[in-house]
Amino acid sequence: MSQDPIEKSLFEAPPIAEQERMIEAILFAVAEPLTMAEISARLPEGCDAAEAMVYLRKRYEGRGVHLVRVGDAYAFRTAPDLGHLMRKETVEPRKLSRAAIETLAIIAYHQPVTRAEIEEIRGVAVSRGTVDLLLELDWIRLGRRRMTPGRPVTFVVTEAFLDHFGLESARDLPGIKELRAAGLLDSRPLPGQPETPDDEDEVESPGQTELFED
Amino acid sequence: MSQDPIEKSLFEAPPIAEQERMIEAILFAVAEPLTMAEISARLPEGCDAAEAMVYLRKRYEGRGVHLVRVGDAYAFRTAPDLGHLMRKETVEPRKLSRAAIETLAIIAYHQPVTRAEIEEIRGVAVSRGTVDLLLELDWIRLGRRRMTPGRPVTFVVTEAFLDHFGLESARDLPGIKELRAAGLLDSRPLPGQPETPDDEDEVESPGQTELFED
Amino acid sequence: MAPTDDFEPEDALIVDVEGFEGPLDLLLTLSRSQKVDLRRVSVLGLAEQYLRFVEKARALRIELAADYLVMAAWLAYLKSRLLLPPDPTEEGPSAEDLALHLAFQLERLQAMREAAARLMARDQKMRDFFPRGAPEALAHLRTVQWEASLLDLMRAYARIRTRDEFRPYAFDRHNVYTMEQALDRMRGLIGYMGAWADLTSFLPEGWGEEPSRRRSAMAAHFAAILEMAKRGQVDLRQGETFAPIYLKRKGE
Repeated sequence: MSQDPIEKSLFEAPPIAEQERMIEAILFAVAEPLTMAEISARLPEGCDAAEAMVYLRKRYEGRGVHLVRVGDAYAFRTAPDLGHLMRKETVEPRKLSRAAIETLAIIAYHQPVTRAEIEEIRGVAVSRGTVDLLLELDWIRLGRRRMTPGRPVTFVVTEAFLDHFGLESARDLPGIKELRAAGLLDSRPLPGQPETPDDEDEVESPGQTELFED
Repeated sequence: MSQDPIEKSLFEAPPIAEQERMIEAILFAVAEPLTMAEISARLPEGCDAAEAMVYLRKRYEGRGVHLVRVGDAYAFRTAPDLGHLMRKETVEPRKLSRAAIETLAIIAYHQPVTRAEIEEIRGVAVSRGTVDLLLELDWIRLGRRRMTPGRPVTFVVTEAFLDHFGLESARDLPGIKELRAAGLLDSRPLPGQPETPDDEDEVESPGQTELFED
Repeated sequence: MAPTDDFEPEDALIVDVEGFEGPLDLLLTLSRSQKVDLRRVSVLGLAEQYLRFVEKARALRIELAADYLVMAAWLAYLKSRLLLPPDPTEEGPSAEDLALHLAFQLERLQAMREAAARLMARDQKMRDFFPRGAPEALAHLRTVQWEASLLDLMRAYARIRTRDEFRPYAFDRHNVYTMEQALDRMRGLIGYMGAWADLTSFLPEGWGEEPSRRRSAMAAHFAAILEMAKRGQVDLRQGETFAPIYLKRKGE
């Protein structure tokens, strides 16, 4: 299928240093993170992208440009301490409402989380606009449906979210370990109420159907 | 390095290794090649961009990405020997749709044939996409216009078609009799009809004469 | 319960009610005046502060959203239960459990607020760190190779021809005159009928020349007049086999 001239080395993968160069070239060329599979697909047969990646990441440690991991993907990014040099390139981040920021944080820390759970935590209804905005920014997406009555949809954060905030994974969210240890990421129902009191009415609520029909 | 201690304290220029990092980050993040003056303008006071650039270029020698000079400016570029990695060509085999293969078959067997005739034989309308695909594949082309009212265009098969299907001419296509002998056409004649309803009497049939009078 | 100096900020809060993101947010703000760890917040004190807030809002004729009033009702209930000695006959969670849960909710909301702030304080793309400014296109050239063999072609053609030969038998309506048609026709004509008339003279125009059409029309009309004779509408007469058939309206 692949018509690379390098294909001649079918039985002889290039030396690891050469593989490193190749990954360097590929990752330098793109703005978006690439998964190991996407990188491997561009390398000649027999390459060990994972191994070469280890060397490459090490090579860029402490440099002006870093090789960062974003979820399952990799990308070159300028070192955060040098951001001030790129003032002209800076894009003023979109001003997010308090509701949007809190909703985003709740989704990131509690994911997968249903709309009812977000509302339970914030003590206020989540407006459709808030969810739409976060979806539009590609910072959240729909996760798997919760296997509770009504099978409500859940929200999770995306790779673009991780990329934007320079996170390797959602596990690296600031303070997430402490919050979990303190039990603050638990879903604790109101005493005297069934385990999942919200999921049921969630589907019934107009906001939900409005948002997720079609 | 060339700075004496007094100058250093005056402007507090970062160490040369740090200047190198800075240039690296700037050239990575900025969309266009930058001149030395433009780079200097982004660096803190007292930096020696030219010197740091020498180190930085050396650092990228032989790497997957080179720091190249473009006129008066500098930019990162993929190493020329790795350009092929930026292109990935895949060939995707796909079966011709039933409509396309039938249309093609009719054109091959009945050429020159008009669109209306193809539709008459297939019993369904021929979509524009189907004809376009066959034209694009260079398996059919426009033949002479039929000298009938409206002067409809006709379709004929091409050399490329004959080449693809390993035929010397369209006349080499097996006739109905041969198709039946090959088990491809296992219809029994309708009661009361002659035993050999092959190409010959086909031409006699009203549909056929109607189709092929010029 | 609450220190007296709480009244000042509460008044300020009332003016600013629009700024709250729901009753929990308001409670969280009120709890700050207690200046204690949220785990040790006095829920009773908080409930009283909240209820006072709602009363003041009412006094100032400030419209409060329904959820603020629902919370007020719930806090009033909680307050009464916290103040009264526990009723052993009452079912469900204890007032302390409910108070603890409210404290948990407040602590959790506060924690998420802080987490959100820490998240937003992180280095952000296009502000603190940057992707490649001049990305090169990673081209993915996908060429579709259409596959069709000579066998496919022949099969396709055979399929079309087979379809032709097995075309379902279509009744040739053009050359067939049905008995129903003939019956309708004869019923209309019978009123004008005088003396004995030859059946062939009743054949419709265009059905007397071409043999197959003539046969069909004759058969249909013959069947029709037999039917009419059976119903007693006409009399029929024929001199001998194959001789012309005559008919006449009954009773003439």
